Amino acid sequence: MLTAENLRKSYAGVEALRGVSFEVRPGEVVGLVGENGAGKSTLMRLLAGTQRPSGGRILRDGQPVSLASPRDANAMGIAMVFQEQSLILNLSVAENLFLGQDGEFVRHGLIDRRALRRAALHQLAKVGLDIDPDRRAGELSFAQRQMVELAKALALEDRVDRDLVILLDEPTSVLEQAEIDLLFSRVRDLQSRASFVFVSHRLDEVLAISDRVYVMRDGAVVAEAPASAVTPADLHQMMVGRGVRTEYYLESRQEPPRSDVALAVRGLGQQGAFRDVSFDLHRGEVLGLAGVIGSGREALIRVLFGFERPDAGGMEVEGQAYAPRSPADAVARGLGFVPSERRTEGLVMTLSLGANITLARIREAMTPWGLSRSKEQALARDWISRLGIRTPSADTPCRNLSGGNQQKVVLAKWRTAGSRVLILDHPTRGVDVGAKEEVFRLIRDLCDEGVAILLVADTLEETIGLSHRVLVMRDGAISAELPAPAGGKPEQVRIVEHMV
Amino acid sequence: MTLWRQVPGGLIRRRTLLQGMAGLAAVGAMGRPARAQDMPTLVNSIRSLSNPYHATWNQGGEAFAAAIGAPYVTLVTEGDSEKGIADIRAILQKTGGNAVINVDPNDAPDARPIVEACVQAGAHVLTQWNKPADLHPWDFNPNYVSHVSFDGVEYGGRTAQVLIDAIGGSGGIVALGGILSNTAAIDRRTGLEATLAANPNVELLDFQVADWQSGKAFDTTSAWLTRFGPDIKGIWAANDDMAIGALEALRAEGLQGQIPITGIDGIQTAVEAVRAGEMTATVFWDPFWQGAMGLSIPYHARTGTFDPAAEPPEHREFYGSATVVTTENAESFYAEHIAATPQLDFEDLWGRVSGQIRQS
Amino acid sequence: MITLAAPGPRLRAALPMLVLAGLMAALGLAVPGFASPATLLLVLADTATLFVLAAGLSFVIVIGSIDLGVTATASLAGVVTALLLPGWGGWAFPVALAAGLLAGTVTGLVHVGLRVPSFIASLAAGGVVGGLTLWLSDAQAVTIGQTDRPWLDWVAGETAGLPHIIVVAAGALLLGWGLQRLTPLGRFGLAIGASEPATVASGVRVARYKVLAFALSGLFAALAGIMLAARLTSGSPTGASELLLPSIAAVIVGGTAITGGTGGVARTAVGALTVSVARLGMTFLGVDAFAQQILFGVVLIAAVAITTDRASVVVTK
Amino acid sequence: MTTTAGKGRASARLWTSVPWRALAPVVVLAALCIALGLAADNFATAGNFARIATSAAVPAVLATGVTLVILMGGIDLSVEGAMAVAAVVAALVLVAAPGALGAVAAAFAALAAGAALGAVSGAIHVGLRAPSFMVTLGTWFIGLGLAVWLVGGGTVSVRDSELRVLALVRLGGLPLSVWVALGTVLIAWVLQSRTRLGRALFAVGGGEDLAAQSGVPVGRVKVAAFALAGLCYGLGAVLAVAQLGQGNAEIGTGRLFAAVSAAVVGGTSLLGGHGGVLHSLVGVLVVVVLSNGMILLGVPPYLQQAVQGLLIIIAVAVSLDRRGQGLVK
Repeated sequence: MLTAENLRKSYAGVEALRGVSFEVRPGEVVGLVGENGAGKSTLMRLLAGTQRPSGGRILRDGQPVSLASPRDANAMGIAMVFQEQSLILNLSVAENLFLGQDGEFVRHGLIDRRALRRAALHQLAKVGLDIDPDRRAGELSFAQRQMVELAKALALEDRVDRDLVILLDEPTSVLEQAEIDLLFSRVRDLQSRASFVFVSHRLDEVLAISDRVYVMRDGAVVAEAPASAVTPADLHQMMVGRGVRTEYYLESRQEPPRSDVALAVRGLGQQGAFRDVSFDLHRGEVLGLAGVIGSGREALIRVLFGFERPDAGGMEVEGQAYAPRSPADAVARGLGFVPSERRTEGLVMTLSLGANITLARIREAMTPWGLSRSKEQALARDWISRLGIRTPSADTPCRNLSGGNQQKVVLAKWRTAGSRVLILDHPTRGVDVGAKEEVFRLIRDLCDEGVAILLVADTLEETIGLSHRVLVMRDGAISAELPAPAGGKPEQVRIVEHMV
Repeated sequence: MTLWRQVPGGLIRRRTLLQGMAGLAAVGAMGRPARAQDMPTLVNSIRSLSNPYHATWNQGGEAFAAAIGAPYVTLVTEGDSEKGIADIRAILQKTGGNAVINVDPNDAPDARPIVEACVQAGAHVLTQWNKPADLHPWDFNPNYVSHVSFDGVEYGGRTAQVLIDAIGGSGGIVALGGILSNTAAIDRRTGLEATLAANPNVELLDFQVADWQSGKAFDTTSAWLTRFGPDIKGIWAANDDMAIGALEALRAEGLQGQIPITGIDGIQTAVEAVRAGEMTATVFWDPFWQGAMGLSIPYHARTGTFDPAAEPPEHREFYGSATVVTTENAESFYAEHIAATPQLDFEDLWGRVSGQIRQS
Repeated sequence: MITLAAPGPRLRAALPMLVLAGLMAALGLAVPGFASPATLLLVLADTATLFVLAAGLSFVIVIGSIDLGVTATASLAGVVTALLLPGWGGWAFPVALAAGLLAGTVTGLVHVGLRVPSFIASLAAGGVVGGLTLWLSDAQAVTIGQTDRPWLDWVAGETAGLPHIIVVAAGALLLGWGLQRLTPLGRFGLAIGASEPATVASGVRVARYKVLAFALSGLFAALAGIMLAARLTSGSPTGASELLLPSIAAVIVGGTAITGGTGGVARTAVGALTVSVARLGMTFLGVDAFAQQILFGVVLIAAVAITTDRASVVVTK
Repeated sequence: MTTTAGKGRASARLWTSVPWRALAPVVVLAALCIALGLAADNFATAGNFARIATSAAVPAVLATGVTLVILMGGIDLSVEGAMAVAAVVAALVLVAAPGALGAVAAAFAALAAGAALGAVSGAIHVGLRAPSFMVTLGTWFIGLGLAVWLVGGGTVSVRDSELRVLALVRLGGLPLSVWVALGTVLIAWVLQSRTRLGRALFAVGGGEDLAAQSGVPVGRVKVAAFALAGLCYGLGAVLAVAQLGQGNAEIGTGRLFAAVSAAVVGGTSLLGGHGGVLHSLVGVLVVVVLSNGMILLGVPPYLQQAVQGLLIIIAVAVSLDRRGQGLVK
C-alpha cells in the first residue's frame, strides 16, 4: 500500500501540486490521467524520490517515509519506468538492469560477471524477454528497451522484502500496438507481485489496463473512479473540464484532395529496410502511413526527407525529379519534416521562438543590412497570434514552452519556409489533449491551403481519423492501401490485419 | 645537502611567494612608493623559471639587486613573445621608465619592440642572445646600452671538435638539435657543421630535433641505437638537457661512458656527468653572470659611471667569454662554480668581453 | 557541493563584463596609475593580437568544436607576410590572409568530411601547417627589412597616441560581430552548437557552415599572425605557438560555452581583456614570478566558475 | 527516430557484424609495423621492440589516466602540470631520503601529489559545475607553478638514486618501467571492465543524468576518476624521473596532446562511453612506433610533425565508428 497525503510541490513560487491525496493498493493497476501541466509527472517524481515534496507526506503501508533519492524509493519498493528512455545505450542490458545496484555482484572488489548475467537472465524472463543480457542496450529496439526498463523496475522485488509499486510514466508512447499488447499482458501477469501506476495520454489504454483511475487537473485530483465505470469521453471531460467535441478529428473539414500530385514515389527501396514503395501524394491530401516498428516506414520517411539515400526507384516533387542528398535539398524542394524527437530534431531548444521559426528559411528575417531581429520578431508575433502559441514573448527560448506550443513552433517553421509537402512523424507525441485538438485543426488548415501531408501517427485511430487514404506497410513493403474519405472511414481491424 | 646547494633559491622562494600572496590579499596596501625613490627598478626578463639555466640567471639578478639595494622584478615570457613584450611595457608604465632592464628575448624579433619601448620610456636596456641583425645599440643612444651574446657558432663547433677528438678523429656521429627555428639552435648547428667540414673523416649519420627536451632526446637516441647500432661513435647535443636524455638512453642499455656525448649550457647535471666521465664536454655560459652583469652594465650607464655613446663598439655588441668544461678541467670547475657560491665583481663591467659580435 | 544561486539570464550575460570591471577596479585601487588612459591604451594594444586570434576561435567553439591549429595558422601567416613583403609589397597581406583561410578550410574539411573529431583534426592539421611553415621559412624567423616596414604601419603605427593595432582589433571585432549578428552564419552557428540534429533537420547545410566556421577561424588567425609579425617586424615559424591556451581561455572566460551554442565574438573581447588584465595586473601588482602561474590558474578557474551558465545545461562535462 | 538496429542493409549487417571499427586501430598498428618492417631492416628486431616498449612506457601510463576521464566524456588537460608537481616531489624526497626506502617513499609521494591534484580538479569540476576543460586548464597552470616554486626553477638530479632501478634493471629484456606500465594498463583495464567504479565511468559517459537517476553517485565517480587519472600522471612522472635521472618542472612538456591523440587514435571517443585503456595502449603504440619509424627511415625533422599529423588523421578517419555516433564535435 502506497499512500500520498495532501502532497504539495511548488517550483519558484508556482504550485505544481496543490494538496494531492492518492492511494495504490496491493495488486492494483491505478491509471493517472490529466493534461500536460496537470501535475502527473510531478506526482510521479515525488513518489520516485527524484524530487522532494514541499508539503504533505508519503506513507508506505501506513508508515510515513522520506524519499530523498531514487535509492530511498527503491528501498521502499518503489521503482519508476521513466517517460524518456532511461537506458544507457553503451552499457549492456545486464549492466543497465542493475545500474547503481551492482554492489551485490562484487566479489573481492570485482564484479562477478557470471552472477550478473544469471541475475539478468532471471529478470528478463520475468518480462518474457528473450535476449542476450550481454548485448548493448543501444542494439535493442525501442520496445525491447521498454521491456528492459520494466524488468529493471521489477528487479527490485529481489532486493526489498515487500510488495512493489511500479510507476509507469507514459510507457506506451514509443510503442506500437503489438508491443503495447505485450506490455499489458506482462503487467497483468505481474499483478500478483506488484501494483502499478500507469500514466498515459491515451485514455482508452488507461481504461483497458487499469482497475481504478485518478484524474488530475491544475495540480489537484479532480476525480477518482473504477475504470469500469467511466468512458474515455468521461475522462476527457474531467481532464479539460468540458465535453469532448463530438468531432474529434474534424472529419467534416476533410475536403477531397486536389488532383495535382505533390510527391510521387516510384519503386523506392533501401536494402534491408523497405522495397518497391510507390504512391502519389496529392496537394491537400493527408496520407496516413501505418505499420509496426520494423515495417520500414521510419526508414521510408528518412529517405523521403534526404537523411538517407535509396538504393532503388525514384521520386518526383511537383513533376520534377527529386533525389535529395541531404535534408537541405529536401527543404529547398519544398518539403518539411516534423520529427517525433521534437526536443532533439524538431527545435533548437535554447534558441528563441523567433530564431526557430526562421531556421528553415532565414531569408524571411533578412534585410539588405543583414539579419533583422525586429523583422524576425514581427514574423514570430504573427505566427504566435495565428497559431495561438502561448508564450511570454517571441524572444522566449523554446525549452520554456509546453510540448503543444513547441509543436506549433515547429509547424510555424515549416509554414515560414513555405513547405508544400509536410512529413509529420508522430506530431501529437507528448502533446496534451487540448493541444492535440489544435494540432488537428492546423493539419486541416494546411490541407485547405493545398499542402500535402504524409502522416505517421501515434495511434491507428488518429491515422484513420485524419487521413484521406491509409497506406499500410508490412516487412518493408506496402501491404494495403485503404481509402478513408469523410464519412467512410475504415475499421481499425481492417488495417491491423495488413500490419501483422 | 646537495639539494640546497643546487637550488639556493628554494627557501627564499617560499618566502617571496608568501609575500606575493599576502600582497595580493591585502591589495589596498600595494603600490605605496618605493623606499628608495630614485633607485631604478631592476628587471630580468627571461623565458621561464622552470629551467635551471634561467633559474640561475634569476639568482644572479637577485644577488646584484641585493648588493645595491634596488627593487628587483623577474618577468617570464613562458615562451610567448606577446606576453614578454606586454609585461615589459607594463613594468615601464608602472615605473614611469625608471627601470634597468636585462632581457633575454623569447625570439630575436622581440628585441626591436622591447628596445623601442624602453627608449621611449627612458629606461636603460641590455639584450642578450637574441636580436635582429640590423638592430644596434649605437642607434639608440644612450638607452640601449649593450647587446651581449655568446658565440653559438664558435662553441657549437668547439664541442664538436672535442667530441671528434674523443672518438679519435674518424667515425660516425649523430646530432641532437634544438627547436628548428630557434636562433641559438641554428648557430650551434652551424658551428657543428663547420667543424664537420674540417674533419672529412667524421660522418654525420643523422641530425634530429629534440626541441631542447631530455625526454625527446631519450626516444630519439633509442631509435638511433636501432638504426645505427655500433656505428654511433659520438653524440653531439645542442644543449645539456638533450645530452642528458641521450646519456640516459645509453645508460638504459648499459652503454653509458662508452659513447662520448657533448652538450652546451653547463647545467649542474651535465657538469657532474662530465666529472663522472659519462659526458665529454659542455660549455658553461655562466647564467649567474648573465643575470647579474646584464643588470650591472645598464645600471652603471644609467647612474653615469660611463656614457654608452662613448664606448667602443666592442663594448656595445660583444660576445661574452664562456668556459668549455671537459674531463680535464671538470673537477676544478665544479669546485669553483658549483660547489661554492659564485662570487662576482659587479664593477668589472667589461672583463668578459671576448670580441665584437660578427656582422653577418 | 557548493550551490550557487542561479542569476537571471540578463545578469548571467553581464557576468563576464562584471568580472572584468571588478578586476580593473581592484587593480585601479591597488596600483596608482593603472587607471590612467595611457595604461588602458597599453592594455588594449597588448590584448589586440590575442583577441583577434580568440575571436576566430570563438566561431569554432560556438558550433561546439575546437580548433587547436589556430596558432600554427597564425605563424604561417606571419611567415608568408615576411617572405612576400619584399617582392610583392602590400599584396603580401591578402596572400597571408588567404593562406589562413585555406588552412582553416582544410581543417574544416578534414573534420567534417572525414568526420574526425575537431580536437584531433585541428591538432593534426596544425602539425601539417607547422611543418609547411618551417619549410617555407627554412626553419628560421624571417626578418622584415627596414625598407618594407612602412607597409606595417597600419598595424604597428600610431596616430595621435592611438596605436593602430587597437583600431585593427576593433575592426576585427566589428567584422566578427557583424558576421555573427547580421548573417545567417551567426544564427546557424548558434543553432549547430545548441542542437546539430535539429539544425540538420531544418534543412540547414550544416557541413557548409561548419567548414565556414573553421575557415573564418583560419582567416582571423592569419590576421592575428600578421599583427604579430608587424609588431615584431618579423615572421617566426613558431611565433604564435604559446598563444593557444590563453586564446582558448579568453573565449571561455568571456562566457562562450566550450560545448557551444552560446556566446560569440563580442564576449570573447571581454574574455581576452580579462585574461590580459589578469596577466598584466600581476606584473603591475608585483606578484612574484614564481606565484604568477599558480595565481593565473586560480583566476582562470574562478572566472569560469563565475561565468559558466549552469541554468541551461543539465550535465557538465 | 529509429537510428539503430533494424534498418541496416543485409550485406552491411554482415560486414558490421565483424567489429572492424573496433579492430581498426590494431589493423593500423599492424599495417604500420609491417610497412616499417619492410622499409627499415632493423625495425623488426628484439632490441628495437624493447626500445619501443621503453619509449612507450611513460606515454602509456599517461594515456591510461587521460582515458579514464575521457570515458566519462570529460577531458583532462592537467597532464603536464600534474607530472611536473609529481616529478619534483619525487626528486625532492629522493634527495632528502636516500636509499631504497627513500625511493619507495618518493614514488608514493609522487603518486599522492598526482592524485591530490587530480582530486582537486575533480572536486572543482563537480562542486562548481565548471567544465572539466577549463578546470583542468587551470590546474595545469597551478601544477606547473607549484613545481617551479618547489624547486626554485632548478633541476634536481637523482642520477644515482635507488628509484632508477625502474629504468635500469631489466626483466625479460625489458626495463622494469615497461612492466610497471603494462601492469598499470592491466590494472586499469580490470578496473574499467570489472569494478563498479569502472562501469560507472561508462555509465556517466553514456548518460550522466540517467546514471544519476539510477543511483550512480556521479559526483563521487567523477572525483575518483580525476584522482585516479592524477595517480597515473604521478606514476608517469616517477617513471620519467627514473628514466631521465632528474626531476624538474618541464618533464611533462608536450605530453598532453600526445596522450590525448593516442587515446583517440586508439578508438576512444571524446564524447565518452566508448573505448578504453586497451584502446589507448594501441594508440600509444601507433604514435611511438611511428616516431621510432620516422627516425629509422631518416625522415627530415621538419617533416616529422607533418607526417605525424597526416597519419593521425588517417588513423582516426579509418577507425572511427561513424554509424554509432550521430555527431562529431
